[in-house]
Amino acid sequence: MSALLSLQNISKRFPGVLALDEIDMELREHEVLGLIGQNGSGKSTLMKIIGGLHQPSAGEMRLRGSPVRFGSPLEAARAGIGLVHQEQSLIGNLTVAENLFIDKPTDFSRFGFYRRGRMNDAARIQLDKVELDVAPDTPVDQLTFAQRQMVELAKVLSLEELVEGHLVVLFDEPTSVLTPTEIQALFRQVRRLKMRSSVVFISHRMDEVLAISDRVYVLSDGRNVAERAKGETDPDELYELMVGRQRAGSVLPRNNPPDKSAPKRLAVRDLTVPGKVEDVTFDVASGEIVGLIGVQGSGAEAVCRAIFGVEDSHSGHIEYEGRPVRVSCPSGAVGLGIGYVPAERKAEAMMKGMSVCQNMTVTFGSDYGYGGLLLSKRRERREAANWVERLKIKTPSLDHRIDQLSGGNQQKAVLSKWLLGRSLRLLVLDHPTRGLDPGARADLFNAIRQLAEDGLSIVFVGDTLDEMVTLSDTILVLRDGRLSQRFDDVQTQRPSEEDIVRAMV
Amino acid sequence: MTQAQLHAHDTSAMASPRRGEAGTQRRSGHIGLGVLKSAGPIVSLLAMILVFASLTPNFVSVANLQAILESAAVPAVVAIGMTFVLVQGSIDLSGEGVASLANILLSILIANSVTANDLGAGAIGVVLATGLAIGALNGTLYAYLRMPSLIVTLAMWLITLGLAALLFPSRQPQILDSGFVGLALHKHLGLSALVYLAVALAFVAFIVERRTKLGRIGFAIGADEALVRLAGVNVNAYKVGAFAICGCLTGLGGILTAAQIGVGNPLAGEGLLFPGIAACVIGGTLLSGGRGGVLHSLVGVLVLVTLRNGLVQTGANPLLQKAIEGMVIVVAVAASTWHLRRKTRVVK
Amino acid sequence: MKLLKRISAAVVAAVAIVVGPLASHGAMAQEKPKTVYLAVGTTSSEYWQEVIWGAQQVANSVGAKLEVYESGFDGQKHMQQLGAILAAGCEGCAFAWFPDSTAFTKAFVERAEAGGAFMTTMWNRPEEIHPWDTASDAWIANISFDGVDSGYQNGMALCKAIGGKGGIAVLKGTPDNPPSKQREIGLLKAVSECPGMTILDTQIGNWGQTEGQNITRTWIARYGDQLKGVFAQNDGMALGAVAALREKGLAGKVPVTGSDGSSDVLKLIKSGEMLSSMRISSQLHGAVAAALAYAVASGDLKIGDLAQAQRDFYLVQTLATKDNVDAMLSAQPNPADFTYDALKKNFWARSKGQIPVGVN
Amino acid sequence: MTPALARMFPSIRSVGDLLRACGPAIVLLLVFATVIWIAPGILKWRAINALLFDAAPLLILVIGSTLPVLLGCIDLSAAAMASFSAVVVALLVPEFGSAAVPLVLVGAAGIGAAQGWLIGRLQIPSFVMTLGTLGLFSGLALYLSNASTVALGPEVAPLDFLGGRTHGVPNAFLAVVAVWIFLSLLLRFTRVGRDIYAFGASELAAYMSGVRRDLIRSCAFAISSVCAALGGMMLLSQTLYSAPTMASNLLLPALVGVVAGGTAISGGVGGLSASLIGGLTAIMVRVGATIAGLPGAAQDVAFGIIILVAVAVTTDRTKIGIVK
Repeated sequence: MSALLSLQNISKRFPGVLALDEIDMELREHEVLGLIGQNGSGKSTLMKIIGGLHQPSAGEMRLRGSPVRFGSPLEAARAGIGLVHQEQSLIGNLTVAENLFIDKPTDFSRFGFYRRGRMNDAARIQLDKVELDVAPDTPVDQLTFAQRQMVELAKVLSLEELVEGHLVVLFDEPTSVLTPTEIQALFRQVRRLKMRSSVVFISHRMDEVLAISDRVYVLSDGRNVAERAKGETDPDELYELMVGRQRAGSVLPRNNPPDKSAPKRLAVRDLTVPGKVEDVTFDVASGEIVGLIGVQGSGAEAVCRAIFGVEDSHSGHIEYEGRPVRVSCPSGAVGLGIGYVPAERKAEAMMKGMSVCQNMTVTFGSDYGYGGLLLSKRRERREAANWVERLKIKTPSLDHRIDQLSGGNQQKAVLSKWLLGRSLRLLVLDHPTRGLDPGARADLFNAIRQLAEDGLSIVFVGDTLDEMVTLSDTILVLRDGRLSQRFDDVQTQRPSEEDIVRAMV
Repeated sequence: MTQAQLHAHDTSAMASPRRGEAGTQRRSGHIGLGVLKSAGPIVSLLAMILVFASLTPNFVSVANLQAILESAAVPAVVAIGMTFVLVQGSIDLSGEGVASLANILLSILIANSVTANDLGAGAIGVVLATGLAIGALNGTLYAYLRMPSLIVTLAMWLITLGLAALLFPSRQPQILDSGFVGLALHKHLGLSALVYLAVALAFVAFIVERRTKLGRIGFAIGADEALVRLAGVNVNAYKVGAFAICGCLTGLGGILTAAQIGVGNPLAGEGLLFPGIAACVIGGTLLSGGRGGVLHSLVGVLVLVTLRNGLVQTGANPLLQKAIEGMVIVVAVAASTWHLRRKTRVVK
Repeated sequence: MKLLKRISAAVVAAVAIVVGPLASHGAMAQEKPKTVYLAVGTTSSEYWQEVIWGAQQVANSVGAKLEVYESGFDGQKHMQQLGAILAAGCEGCAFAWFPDSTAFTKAFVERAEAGGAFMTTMWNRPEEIHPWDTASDAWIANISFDGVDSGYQNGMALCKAIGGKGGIAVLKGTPDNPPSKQREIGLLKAVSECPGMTILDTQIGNWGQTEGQNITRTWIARYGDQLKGVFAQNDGMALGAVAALREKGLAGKVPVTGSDGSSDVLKLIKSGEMLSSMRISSQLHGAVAAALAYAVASGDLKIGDLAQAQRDFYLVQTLATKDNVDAMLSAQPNPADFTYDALKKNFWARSKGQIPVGVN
Repeated sequence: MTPALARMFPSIRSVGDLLRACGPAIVLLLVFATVIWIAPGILKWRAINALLFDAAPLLILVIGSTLPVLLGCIDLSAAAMASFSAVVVALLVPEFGSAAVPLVLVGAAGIGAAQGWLIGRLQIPSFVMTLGTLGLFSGLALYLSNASTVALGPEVAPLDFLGGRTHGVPNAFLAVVAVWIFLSLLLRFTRVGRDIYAFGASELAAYMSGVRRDLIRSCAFAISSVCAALGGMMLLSQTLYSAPTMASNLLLPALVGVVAGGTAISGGVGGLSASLIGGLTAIMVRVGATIAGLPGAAQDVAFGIIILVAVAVTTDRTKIGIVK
């Protein structure tokens, strides 16, 4: 097989950061190339350079042997290169068809006017490929999440008709928010795509990468540290190459299980969130870790948000430390000692543009001041510094902007915002590991485990069964907004993954 | 393949709070006339008509409806232009200045009682081009220098108002071009050409908004500019385009005012801006962008014009009219966006 | 070409303030003032342009410079401008000043007094203060036109035009403004003398054409044939009213009155589309205000010698109607009548007497 | 840079940052130098003194308007509030004497707080809410005063104080400085201040972190209203007559002052010192243009151009992701 796309000594320098350091890479025809690495290792930057969103600071990129340089995604698309983004890149108030072709060179407009008929016909062909039955002129915000993900895929597949010859399709973490069936559908498409294109596939999940790829590159700190062919390697080796340490035993064992006879910290009775959750009942003891899991739309996230008071309406009874409470807003929850780490870190948890310290002290900083109103910057900095050390948050200083940290460190800083609170009794974590690489995930799990040992109650919604079983004392499975199964004492009697999955679907 | 991992999932509405409103609001900007997503604005308008009609019988007379439409023509043209900027999530405050400048420029270029110029229809072209250029300049400063549109256009407001005053000759120029003034005078079915012009413009603007890249990408920019940039779209060009349209239509508003009053007045644009923005917002165009449109703004204009007309018709205390108008703006906007309320909605 | 010149003048002026002008204008107080400072509401209206012209003639005739300050009817702006002039040092300066509303009058004259300057004011004076009892060393005089008389005469003309019977509608200017009130008082007086004439409605048009047009349009719809006449408190709103009437083919059939006597309106009176307007001599207003200020500042006149009637007075005005409009249109102001020396013979030659109590 | 300095000014990492941080001050100095060049007389104490006296009402409005802007909101009603409260004070003085002043200030705080609260409750943009209250206040001011100027009764101690001088310094300006110091301390050393910046940086994240956003918004708008009312009273102390439209034209200069100092209209960036500098710049431009003898219309043009230049120089674009 000959090289379709080759990169030689590609470097990318952002102000103050060397994101990519002389990367060499080769993509052959009809192959799926896996790309793995920790957060901040430069995977996404590399994809963006190939996709024309960034331009390299140095080095050369060759397509079919001739040097190329893309000034924009449009130029890349003309050359047959398409990028499926890490997060959904569909624009809600445009139609499916408009979204499919927004980044493509098309002839669907004349003098700036759309020819909708042609565009919709072309769109229907693409939608058929991904077996999605929606009208092309449906606005995207009327679709479900999964439908949108399929549109996202169709968006790249539409390059097939528009460009002659062999394609390059880049997938930047496409699976992190997909269900197993959706992942299967995706993999089917990827295998079909191999007929006429080459694929680069990024994921944090080593088994996925190994399942789909013919070859794997490992990136670390902007460098290409290893290349392995399929069959030459296993997840443990890849993990070690990526993180630089052994995988086994990375999460501490549970030392003293929670005392179930102790007074309940939280008692949820008949919790109903209209359209999302129905009659959910469960208890959380002090020091207990309760894991919630279910497929998309099962309502696990809504349970968390209702406890924290950000669902628009909910009914049922919630008792907190023996008293009935009515939490209607986050500040009320915080007043009770409840904290919440939302799934949407960028939008809901982080104040971009502000420093790590400012982000950490926003909620409980005033506890370290005088009378709850006057602040003591000295004392709260000391406390923040303390948590930076305990959670091993990698930041140049407390005053570094939080959005310039890597995802894992951002998440730890968000977590420590709550840990600063001396009155915190219950922490609700909503997909806390989403977007984190395995190393960061293990660090975070150890921190959570440690907190539970210290008596903090934790409710969390996990991404994978693996992390559910690793971390939880109790697992609650939700299906269609109702509680379908409960597994107690998970750490002593581990439920099989099959049992959990059966309860989910 | 052993699929050992299974992923728990959020509900679709939660998936993307960044586009949070999109999740809950199912029916949305879509081709066809059923585009007024919430009944709020229309209900406000009808309620207001009912109240006024019950207070004074003359209110629903043909003559009064004609009066309302005549008064709505110029604000409607300005609001249509403003809509293109607002759906992108930007704002243009320069309207009063641009309209005033257009008004005075036109009246000294067309046959008039003060200067010797007589460019005829060419004057209209020059003025429209000026409005377009000012709008494009606004857009360029905003998009390419990355300065907030509020500030850029605030400064442009002062600049254009100053230029209008500098252009004012020592006497008020009276427009002598009878064809031009006839635009406002000659009636067909009891309505002047200005009303028909405004309706035609609204139609064209609606087509542009729904059927062209400029219109559609404008909506997309308002919904999520970062994604549009990610798609490789030249966002800045579309921003400049929207501001240019706004500048041009505001200039047209100044021209139409000149036709109505028959003289050049360097303060002709006064009172166009804030009611114009209020009209758009009352109609359901969000200041944050991505939602609303030309038809919404037209309904908003009708709400405001009807209110003013009705207050005069019913003999409300003139001193309190501003106060009543202010209250109605707040109530109408709250009503038209009530269905969007969510705890996690951000309104600035 | 003229347009081009104006634009380039604007650009040059703008650049000048950014870069810094090459010449300095700091005017220091002298025996004879070298500068006369004139504050106007706006430079973009015919009335104010004529005021400036009048003051300019006076300044030219004594070899002084005329500095014009406009506020856009923002009293704060004039406060800052006056502050800036006085701050640079302006003892014995001559100010002909327009207080944007009565609220600012006292502040202006007291500042002039504190700065050792002399000031005449135009139009706006609160009822309870006068040049002889407030800042009396600096406030030379207040010069205005008789709004009550304007309202009354226009009202009576309207009464006559509608045959003494029928409803009229009133367009008010800015509500908190003395001329607006005076013209209303005058109109009410006319109504009381013309019992058949009734006021259907009063609306605020803020002196503007567009607003006058919109309101009149609504009136036509509301009152139909009942609307026999429109009383507009100034020419701008009257023009708007005429425009609205024209739309319905009613111009000339429904009489409209204004106030100011601007050239546009005179033409409309001539063509019959308007009934009347109170013509005030704006050139004279500017000239007398400037000349009095200059006279005191240069020592030609002593404030202490002035009687009350010389310090708070109306200037003459004439009602423009179809009968006298031709003469008015053909009359061109003669610069020679507005020189300092011409006015100095008797500053009060065209005074219509002291402003009575209770009209401000 | 020493570590201590780096901690105090964490955002400054390069010469460019430093220039941008000092940009507004540099602009002010340049404008001031130009004014001195045109009219050296301005350097006299008496002149500066008079300028400060005139500047006080606008400066206090600029300071007050900054707080909503720090949240990413905007208060269009401040100038109308200034007129409204001046009218109400003048009307209340015959009844309550000097007590009218604190009464109106408290009332303004209540109205401002209600405004802020309603923005959250009704979920309508502050631009629209305050546009509505702008109409409401100016309408009420006209109605209550019956569209007349109202003479201020004699002997109103707080207003006499505002109109007077202490050791030759105008008390109104001292009041501005006092408010500025008080609010700066509030922003820097209290929870309210932290919450305001957090809210401005990301309203949603702040809300999810337990910041009481309705309360914070109410606080910011209450402060804005109180400052506006104070500005109205300073104006009243200068004129001794209240008029229902006396401060209406301060709306634009106040906004210009806020942004010319480098406070981002999108919220979270900037502060009161910046606004003070911006407000002084706006005033110096006006004064300079006046002394230079520019015609009024050209002053507007010059003012507009200087705003564009000042904002282009002082906007820290790295902190504002997408500019709206």
